[in-house]
Amino acid sequence: MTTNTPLLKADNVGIHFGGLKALSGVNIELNAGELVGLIGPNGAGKTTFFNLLTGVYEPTEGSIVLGNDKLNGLAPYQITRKGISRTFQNIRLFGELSVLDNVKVAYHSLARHSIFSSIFRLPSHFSGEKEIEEKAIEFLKIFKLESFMYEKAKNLPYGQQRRLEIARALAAHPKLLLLDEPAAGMNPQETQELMNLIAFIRERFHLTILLIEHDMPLVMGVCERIYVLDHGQLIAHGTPEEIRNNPKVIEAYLGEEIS
Amino acid sequence: MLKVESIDVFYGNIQALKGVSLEVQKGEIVTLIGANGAGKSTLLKTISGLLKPKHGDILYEGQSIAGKAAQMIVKQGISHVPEGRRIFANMTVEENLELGAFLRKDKDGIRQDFEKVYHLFPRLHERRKQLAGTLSGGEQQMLAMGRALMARPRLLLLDEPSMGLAPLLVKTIFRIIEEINSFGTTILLVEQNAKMALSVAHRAYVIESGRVVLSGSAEELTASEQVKKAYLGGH
Amino acid sequence: MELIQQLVNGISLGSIYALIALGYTMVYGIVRLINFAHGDVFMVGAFVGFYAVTSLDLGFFPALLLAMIACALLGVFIERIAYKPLRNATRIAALITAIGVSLLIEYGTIYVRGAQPEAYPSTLLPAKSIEIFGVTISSQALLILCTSIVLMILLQLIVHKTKIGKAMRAVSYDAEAARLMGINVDNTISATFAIGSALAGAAGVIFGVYYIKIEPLMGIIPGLKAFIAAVLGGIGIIPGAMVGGLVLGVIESLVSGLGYSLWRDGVAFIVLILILIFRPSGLFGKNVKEKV
Amino acid sequence: MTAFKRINGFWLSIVLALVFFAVVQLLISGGMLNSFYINTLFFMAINIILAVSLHLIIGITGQFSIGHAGFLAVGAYASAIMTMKLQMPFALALLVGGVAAAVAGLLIGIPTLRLKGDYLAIATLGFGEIVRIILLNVEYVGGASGMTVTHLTTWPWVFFCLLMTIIVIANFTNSTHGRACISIREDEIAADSMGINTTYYKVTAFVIGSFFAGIAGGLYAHNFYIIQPTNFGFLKSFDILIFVVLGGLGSMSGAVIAAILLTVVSTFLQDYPETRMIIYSIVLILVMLYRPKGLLGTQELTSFFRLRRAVGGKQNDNKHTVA
Repeated sequence: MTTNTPLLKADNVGIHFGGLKALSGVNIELNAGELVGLIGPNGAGKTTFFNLLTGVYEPTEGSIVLGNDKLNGLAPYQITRKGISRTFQNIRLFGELSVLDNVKVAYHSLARHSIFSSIFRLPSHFSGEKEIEEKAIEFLKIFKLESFMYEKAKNLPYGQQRRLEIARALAAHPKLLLLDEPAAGMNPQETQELMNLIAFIRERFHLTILLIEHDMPLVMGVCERIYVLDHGQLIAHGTPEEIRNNPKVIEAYLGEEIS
Repeated sequence: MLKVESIDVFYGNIQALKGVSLEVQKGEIVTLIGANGAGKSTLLKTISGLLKPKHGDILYEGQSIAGKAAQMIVKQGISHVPEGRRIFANMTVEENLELGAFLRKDKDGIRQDFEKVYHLFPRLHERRKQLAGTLSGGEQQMLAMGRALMARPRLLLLDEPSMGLAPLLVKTIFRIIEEINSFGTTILLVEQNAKMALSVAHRAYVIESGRVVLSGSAEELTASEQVKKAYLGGH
Repeated sequence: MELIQQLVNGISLGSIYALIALGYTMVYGIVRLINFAHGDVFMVGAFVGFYAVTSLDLGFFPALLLAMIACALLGVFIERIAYKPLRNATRIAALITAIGVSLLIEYGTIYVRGAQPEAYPSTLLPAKSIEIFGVTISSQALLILCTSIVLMILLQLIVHKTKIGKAMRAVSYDAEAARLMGINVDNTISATFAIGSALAGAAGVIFGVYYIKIEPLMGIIPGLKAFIAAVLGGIGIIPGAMVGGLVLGVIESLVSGLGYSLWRDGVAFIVLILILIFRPSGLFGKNVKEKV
Repeated sequence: MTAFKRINGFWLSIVLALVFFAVVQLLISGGMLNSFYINTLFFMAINIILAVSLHLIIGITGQFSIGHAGFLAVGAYASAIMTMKLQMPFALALLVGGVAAAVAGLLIGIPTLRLKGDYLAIATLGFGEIVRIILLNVEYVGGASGMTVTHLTTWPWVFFCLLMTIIVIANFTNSTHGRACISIREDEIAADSMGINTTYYKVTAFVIGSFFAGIAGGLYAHNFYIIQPTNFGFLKSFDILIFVVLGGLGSMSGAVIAAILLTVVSTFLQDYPETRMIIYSIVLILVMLYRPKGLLGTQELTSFFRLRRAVGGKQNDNKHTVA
């Protein structure tokens, strides 16, 4: 499964806001095709790490490399085009846009027709738009969202919104998909469906996935490897079994007893 | 003293609490443990009036307080130390404590309580003229607790007092929680740090995705495998 | 000497800006709303003062007090009717409502009393001039400056020493935590509007005494300038508004002094745009990043 | 749904528009419309151009600009200089007016569009005021007394510009580029993370909007005999803003309808300017309190017809072609 060069290499990455160190010395390597979990107590810096990977923040130390490209200092949209896309902890869909249009936005970077050709409705506009539409509909079918196609995204039920957000992220053709608490707010049945979905998209798109999740059964059940963050630092790394029995992790989660 | 009767709470469309019931007896420390996002903070916020339950009722000393304005609930003797401390960083330690006593008019009582809080947290006395934002994490937690005590609550709601603190400080904080309780203040404690919480509590509830899944005495739950499972998802 | 003269003029003008800017900054600090109508509250204050002096034969200080009270009530009224229902609405909706309220006050005033300007009686304050090192300072200017300074000190005392002031600071820092202290957030917000509007009312009377001519649209430009002053000092920060007001007043006077008085307004807006681009948090503010 | 049908719908709208144009032209040349009606019609068209151009910036891209009169002024003065000082033809003057405003839009857009919400609003307001003050102080364009301008604006020009504005902005909106702009309005961070170059699209929308405001400025200037800086104060900006807000942020047809209605209302209240402003402001406040999304929200008029057609089979595709 593993190849010689990792797909993503975060080398000694850290960031501080003012005097506050939010993350420091984080080393994470992801190999192509892996599904890896990132866990840790509240405020450990997990989402901050995602924000560093996607260019929302720029790391103040260390480097992030995807394939052969260094990502430090790139704008979020450039990083997306290099092959990282994400979902958000609190769903961020384009609420007033239809489900179909949400996915079409993700296909935007594939569009080759210019603003000029759209304004004057040149043939390249029609062929370009048609291609995007066909691809987007195709995509929605894969995710069984085609029956909601013309519905506004904000009107979807919660579980479907999560599904759509994942679909939209995948439509941007990532090599690496970052999922930030996809199971938050879901009931056990929805969570089960989500797990199936994750397994399915991995298979289908040959993806590498990094998953932040609080739902431990989910993380332990699907991830091959797990990184644990606490207080902005990596405290452990290993298979689910190793993590479950790692005293440092147990301490971070369960705390220490009063002696 | 406090009785929560099958409340449902929603954030927009998402149901955060599903028919949660629990009881706190006078003089107890009751702890509520569970993983992140299980609904613990939501429950405290609902009790203190920051959120309104859609169904169900909350009785405090026999009276319904569900859906009342937060300031009314503070007045009735419930103080809430929120998650993340939420101190007023742009004000001095002393001003923060004064705000804790915002609704009180008894000047002498307030002065006594200042003494009490400073006695409980000598650090705060040393730094009373300092801006709260310049305190360390542990001191901020102390300030948040001291501020809540200034309202002279009969019931104190504590949300994750150990969050982000070094182990040594956590111990101090928990020792102080026991001390506060020994003066007669009833405490409802929300914690991720389950072992620590169980070591000071009389009784405990385990909450999982918005539902109470387990309850019992602290000893029972300490021995329970289910608690560990709730956190780490073992089989 | 000319320079110092301009400096003195600038400080007088700046203290008026500062008084208005305080209201902007306090309201913004507590409800994150640019209260566009604030400049019009200033105008109403000028008119209340004018009628108090001419119709009721009141002296300067009683007129000042009356204008402050009237404006405080107006401010609370505006907040309860127009802004409170929008507290959870989008920022754009709130901003547009504020623009609407502003227009309504301006043209409502014209509708009621006509658009014609009025002149403050020049006899309201003793008109003597003091000469210090060749700089002429009218006793009016001095009194006005003193009044402004006293009001600002008073405000500092209210904000730092009284219960309501502490509540205001608490709510503007963290409204939810303030509720947990038992603070009634709605009342605190109303109090903020009342105090801010009272200061604008005082500024209106002072403006009338100093610049004589008042008219229903007089609030627009000083209102915008005061807003610039608030942004300059770092919006939401009370000492920032004071400093911002004074700095802006001095800059404008210097520009006029250099013979570019027609560009005065332009300079203020250029200051605004430069500040927004290079230091949007203002001279005294801290940068905050949006949470993702 | 197919491209063919869309092209068809497009041509149908064009034909309808041309018929309307011809009818009005006949009425005018036949002397059946008096100058009051003609003038109102011109105003209406100019206001629609302004409303639609600002709609692209605020309604579609979500960038809260309240200094639109600044671009109107740039266009008005640039085109007036072309015709009056340089004796250029009107067509070129209009184009130069548009381009000058677009350049101004680019210059002001690049630095300020990094700002968000209120801050952007205030910066654009400041920009509008700066333009006015500059005009006030430049002797070449007459300072406070303004510039005299020949009356050159005619119905064909007005109509042609209006049609162009609507076609260009509607076509832009209904493309992947327009969707990119809407995604910025809906959630800038998510748009960014979907690979949208948000800065580029914000500036582009701003420049296109400014361009048409500049065109409107050219028409506006040559519809009068004189233009003065006072015509372009921020009350003018608010007027335009009100069209967009009342119509529904995000709805082009809403902006058009609001511009038509309010032009009629202001024409009738021409002699009672205070009453007009009072009505405006009360309506504005009430709409924000009770219908914050405006008349049509983000819906288009066409989508209502489509909904009706969709009953019993085909889904409404929510597309707004030129109507």
